[in-house]
Amino acid sequence: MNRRLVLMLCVLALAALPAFNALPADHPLHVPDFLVSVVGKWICYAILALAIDLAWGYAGILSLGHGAFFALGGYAIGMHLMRLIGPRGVYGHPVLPDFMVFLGYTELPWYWLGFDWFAFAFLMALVVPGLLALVVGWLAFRSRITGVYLSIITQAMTYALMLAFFRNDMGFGGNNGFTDFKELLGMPLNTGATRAVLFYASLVTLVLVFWGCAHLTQTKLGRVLTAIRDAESRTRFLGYNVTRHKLFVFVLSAMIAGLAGALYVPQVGIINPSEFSPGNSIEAVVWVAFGGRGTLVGAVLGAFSVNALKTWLTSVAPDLWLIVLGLLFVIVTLLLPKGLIGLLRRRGS
Amino acid sequence: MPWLIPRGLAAALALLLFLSAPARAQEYEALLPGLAGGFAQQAETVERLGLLGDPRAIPLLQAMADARLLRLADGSLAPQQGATPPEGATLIRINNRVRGALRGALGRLQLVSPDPAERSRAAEGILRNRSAADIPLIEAALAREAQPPIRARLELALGGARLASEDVAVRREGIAALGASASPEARGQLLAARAANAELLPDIEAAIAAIDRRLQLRRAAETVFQGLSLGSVLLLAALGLAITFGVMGVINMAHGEFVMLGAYTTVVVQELCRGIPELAPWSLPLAVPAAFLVTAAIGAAMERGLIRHLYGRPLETLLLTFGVGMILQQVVRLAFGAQNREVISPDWMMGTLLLPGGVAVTQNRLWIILFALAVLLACFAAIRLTRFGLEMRAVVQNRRIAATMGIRTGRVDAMTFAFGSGLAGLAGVALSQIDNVSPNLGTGYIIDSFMVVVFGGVGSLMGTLIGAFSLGLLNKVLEPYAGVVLAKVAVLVGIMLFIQRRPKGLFALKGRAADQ
Amino acid sequence: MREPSHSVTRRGLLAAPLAAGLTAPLAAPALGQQAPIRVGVLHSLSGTMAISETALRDTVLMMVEAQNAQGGLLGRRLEAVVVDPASNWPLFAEKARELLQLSRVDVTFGCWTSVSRKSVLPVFEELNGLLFYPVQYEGEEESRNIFYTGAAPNQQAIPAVEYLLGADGGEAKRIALLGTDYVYPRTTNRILRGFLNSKGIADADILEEYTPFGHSDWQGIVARVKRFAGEGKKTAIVSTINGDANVPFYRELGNQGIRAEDIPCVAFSVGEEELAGIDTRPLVGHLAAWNYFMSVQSPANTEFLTMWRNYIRNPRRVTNDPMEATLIGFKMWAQAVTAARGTGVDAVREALYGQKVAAPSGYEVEMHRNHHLSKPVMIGEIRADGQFDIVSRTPTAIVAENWSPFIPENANRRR
Amino acid sequence: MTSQGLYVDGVTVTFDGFRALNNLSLLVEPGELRAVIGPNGAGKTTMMDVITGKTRPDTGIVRFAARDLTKLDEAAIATLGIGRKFQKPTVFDALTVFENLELALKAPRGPIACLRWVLSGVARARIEATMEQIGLAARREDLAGLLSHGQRQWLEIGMLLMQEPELLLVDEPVAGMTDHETEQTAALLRGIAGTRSVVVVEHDLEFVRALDCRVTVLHEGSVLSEGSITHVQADPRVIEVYLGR
Repeated sequence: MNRRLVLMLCVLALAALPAFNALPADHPLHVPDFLVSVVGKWICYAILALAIDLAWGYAGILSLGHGAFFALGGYAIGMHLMRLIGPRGVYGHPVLPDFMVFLGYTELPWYWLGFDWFAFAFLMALVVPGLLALVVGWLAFRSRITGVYLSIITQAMTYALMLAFFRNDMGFGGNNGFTDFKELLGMPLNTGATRAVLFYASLVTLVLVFWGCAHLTQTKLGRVLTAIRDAESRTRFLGYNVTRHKLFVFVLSAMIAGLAGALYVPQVGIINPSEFSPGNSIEAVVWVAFGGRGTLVGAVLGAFSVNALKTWLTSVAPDLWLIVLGLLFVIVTLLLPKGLIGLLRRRGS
Repeated sequence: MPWLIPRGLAAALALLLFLSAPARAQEYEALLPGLAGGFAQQAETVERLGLLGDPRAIPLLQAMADARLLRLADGSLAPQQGATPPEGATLIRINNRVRGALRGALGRLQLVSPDPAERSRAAEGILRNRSAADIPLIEAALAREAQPPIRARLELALGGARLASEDVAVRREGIAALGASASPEARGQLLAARAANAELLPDIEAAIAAIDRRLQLRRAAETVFQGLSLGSVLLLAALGLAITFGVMGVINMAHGEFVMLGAYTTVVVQELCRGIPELAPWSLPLAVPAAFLVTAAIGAAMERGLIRHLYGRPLETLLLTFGVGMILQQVVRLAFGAQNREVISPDWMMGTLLLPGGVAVTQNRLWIILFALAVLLACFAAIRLTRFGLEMRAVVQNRRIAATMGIRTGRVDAMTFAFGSGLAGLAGVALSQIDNVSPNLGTGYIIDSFMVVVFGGVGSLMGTLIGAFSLGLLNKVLEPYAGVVLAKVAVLVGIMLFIQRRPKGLFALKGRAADQ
Repeated sequence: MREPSHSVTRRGLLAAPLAAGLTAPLAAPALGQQAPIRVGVLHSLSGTMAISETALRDTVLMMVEAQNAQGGLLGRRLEAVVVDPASNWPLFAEKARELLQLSRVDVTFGCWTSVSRKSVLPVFEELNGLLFYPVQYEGEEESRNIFYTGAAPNQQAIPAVEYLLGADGGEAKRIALLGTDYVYPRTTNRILRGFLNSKGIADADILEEYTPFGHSDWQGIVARVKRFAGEGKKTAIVSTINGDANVPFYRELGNQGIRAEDIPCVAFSVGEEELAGIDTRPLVGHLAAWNYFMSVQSPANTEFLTMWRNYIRNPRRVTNDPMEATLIGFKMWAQAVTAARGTGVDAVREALYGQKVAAPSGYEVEMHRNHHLSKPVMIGEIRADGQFDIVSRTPTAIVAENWSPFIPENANRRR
Repeated sequence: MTSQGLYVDGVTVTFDGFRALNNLSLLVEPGELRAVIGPNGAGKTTMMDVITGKTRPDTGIVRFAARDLTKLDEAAIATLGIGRKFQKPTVFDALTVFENLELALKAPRGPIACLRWVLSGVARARIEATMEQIGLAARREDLAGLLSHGQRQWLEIGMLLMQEPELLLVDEPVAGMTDHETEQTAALLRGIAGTRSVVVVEHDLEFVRALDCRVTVLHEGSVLSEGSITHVQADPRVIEVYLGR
């Protein structure tokens, strides 16, 4: 009740950011665009953290490849944004994006069809990560690959995807990926108003996903997942088809990650294969561990605090930030097994 | 410089062979200034000096090729003696064109040198001249040559020279000689000769086909070597993991950074040895124990200080070691700079070795394969034959019982982890010979190493061995068809599917013990 | 060993809102006449690109220090603001926005990879910032907010290949184009293919191979090039291999016995800095094409080298082309600010056009209205000591063609 | 054979050359209570593993309710009506007593069904009744991790009951229980048998005697002897195995 109040206040505080941004630049309460876009990015990261926490904190599936689902969601929207550039590209081709023009494509590859509709692209941002999770998850869970093995397999998955997407021949722009976006749903992307809209869209999504996850963990499914996390074999002898339950939550989690990626790309204005890099996925897991896994608030808190720290440190201590952040991870895993949230709760009680 | 005696002898021989008239001595003097001219003039002068056959040119041309030829203040030319050139002297610069001419000319001039290494180089040089003028020269050299590898090269050179002859019969002989080889250069020469030899076309085609048959076999052998080489790199990178992950169950994400530290230890040892001329050639062998000890010590410290507190929580260990990896990387970057560090390869590790059948293998990779196998054997020995190995196996199988029998399990844990880390350091020494020594060195290998361990079967050194080599081979066999990236992706997907069939890897422990 | 001007920067940013919390807005102090001029430095100090970019950070800091020693600009001190975008492309955009909006920098020196430049470009255009980009690149771009001080393809790639085809270069008849799979090699090789075709070299005599970033196992590809070269025509390699992958590539080249006399390899991304990590003895004679080499003999270069050695205090650290391009950019900007009597972006932009600098390369380079420099092209052969012997250079500086005539689509380009 | 009971015939299981089960055959009628005894390593637990699908036999037939169990996984076998209690009590420590029982309650097991699951009054009443039966009603909101060893055993038996299985496999149910609790457990199991089959694996011969049922003695993976407890105890082969050779 008290906690709910705190949460609502946090959401309100976040929601106020773009409003303060709209104030004149010399107003004492003015918030610079930078902060709005950076916090918008963190919100997307928080959604990704929720996705990871749902799979790891509740069902015990530690995926080190969630960055791949995030990136796939981003690529789906990125393709839509590329299609919207239309003839405004450098080469003025009516259909093909610039990178295809200079790579000598004569027509749009088949897998680009349909992406000129926002609804289709948005759907794909959910469906493609979901399908990948379904296939990989089915293969892994069916043969009872768990724990560390699963982590390594998912890491290999994102690594393989990174290598593949780096190839220019894939038709996804290779290393440069997609940039130079112009508009989304009729709004030009480089205005404060659009930034505010995207910010609110992300915030609303975060709240909805948070609420959905909170609800899910309260249902019997949530309890089954906890049971699987703690004693998988026992759950099986109770008659639960563990493979199916894990698959369900893994696919759901991948789709949430894809959603986060879809919101992220229009805000940062670029998507490229390095989003698939295994380091990114591990980092996202670290946010969750840092904030406190197994609690949704912890995941969100972790995503915000680690990224805020990173943004700050990369400017204040460009040479030392990796060391500081690394030390922090070591200390948290060693001394705060329940993460920041565990520390806060201990303080509170 | 031990120039004089053997070279003098060679010079005398050459003089006997080619110097027919004293007038040539004058021509020699007249040519010399051309060596200091523009590149085109230099190349022409070098060529003419080679044809002239005056042995006095040898030291000058050699110095020129080694970028040691000086033009002194008085305009005369002399090789540089000592570290710094004398006052007023300028170094004579050359380019590739001149360098090529130099090799050919030196080939002509040194073909009768008493030093086999020099003759071998000369044969290599004359091989590329492809001039009919060389035919008598090569024939004379062949007549007195006893060493088979040099003879083979000379025969090839003779074939090439004959191919350039005016006489059709001689050319036919040349084609036959080239066709008897398994040399890509000979094949190239034949291909190039097709246009000018319409009447000999059937001979040429037959010769090319014969070479192709031999080359095909050789190519297969080379692919196998490449696969083994990649496999040995994977093996080295994965062995440490096979210990820390396979035996102890610790996921060390900083494993790549230990490899990197091993490579940096190599750099440091090399720097230390640089001051001591007797040690300098041995810096790499010296780096092997040094890297092992350094990384093992850091590993032991990390185990005692951090990892020990997290046993039984593998996923937390993963995150912790990820943090440690970040720190190590940045500390090295601050201490050594972000730039690549140079590691000098000892001479015995450079160049190519020709195996029987003409299969060319690069020396450094051959050494790394041998090194990897030696490290693996040492691992087997350490685990099977030493007290430490026995205690380690005991602790792995049943910690409590081992403890009750008086084994200090904490110490064994530390030593096991140190051992695994030390192995990573050894991998670093080897990788410093083929890859960048930069703070990012380790990141490229971590995933591949995990895949090898998982594929081979956790906890089995044999599995790691087979896993590493089969992945290496598979990669190299697929590479020509699928390209580098897709081959790698295909192998990764293949492993994922394989793990699905055999979740415990190739060499899995079975039965009840495996369920825990 | 680390540079002193850093601490100033940190204090300035400690006051940034992030320290105070997420929502605290920044009350930006009004920049008075005495406030320092801020110079943003946007180079990766960690991650994969740190290897190349840290030296550029040092170069900018060196220039700032030197300018301050001369009394700053317009009577104002210069202050460098260093951030670490960590080789992460979205982070580049974020940091660019931070530099422009929070730190209010007047100019930024930064980026190495094309993708990082593409990532920050919209930010600089939206906020009307000023970026100097110091690395040779594929062209096909022109932003009014970016000044490109590195080479366009016609200032590096084409002269280098021309050299290979000429008598001094060995009259190559077949070309192997090896590159890392990203946009710079792809575009450059496309331009080169067009150029080679125009010189009568057929597609059958061109081999094009791409490898991923950081590729370390070159056995197969080098063997394939050897085979390609063994077809009876003089062959040369044109390498657009990037960064880390070069060391293992050159090692393999040396070990497989590919000598420069037989198959010369000319590289566009290998300079003194990259060679510092390689034992160059087996590589003598292989080539690189740049607009500057450390071995250039010129008064401006002597000054540059002295300044660099005094600053970095390590006699073994080298200079290279992107560092020279950074230096040129900085000098031009300083001249333009003086000419414009202010740091306003629009005024400085106008003042930059036509600015001339006596570059360390020994030539006078000029900023043109296409935002690119005219630059000399030099071909260097690798020496055993890791430096280059300059074997060919253009008589004058060449004007950049950032829109290559060898890319037919450029005809339809929107202007 | 019978269409409803458990039918095991000629089952062999080997681990790395070691024969854990050797041509084992067993028949349990519907409603029968059966005790299985045998020395360590006789194959008792492996037999349970084979029946519940944890281990696949190399050869042999395992059938229950006319279904071939060797083709099914653990979950499907459990859904078919075979419940298992482990030797070491395994309950879900992070869930409350009530939630543990709720999870075991016979109900649709799919993820969507679980997501939409609403506890009905009837189900709640059943859980309440079972909590009374196993004496844990007072601790309904406590986490199972906080229970004592005996309480965990009872909770697990409770969970087994919630599953409403046709066949119960019970592995050493009275380990760590007081005499009184042991008696109660025996009575409980006897009560359950009759409506469903129960197979009890046990060391404690007193307890087996209290069960008063047919006894199967396993040795080296196959059946050594079968019959009433008195019959079995008189069997010279059993005596030899138990008292040493």
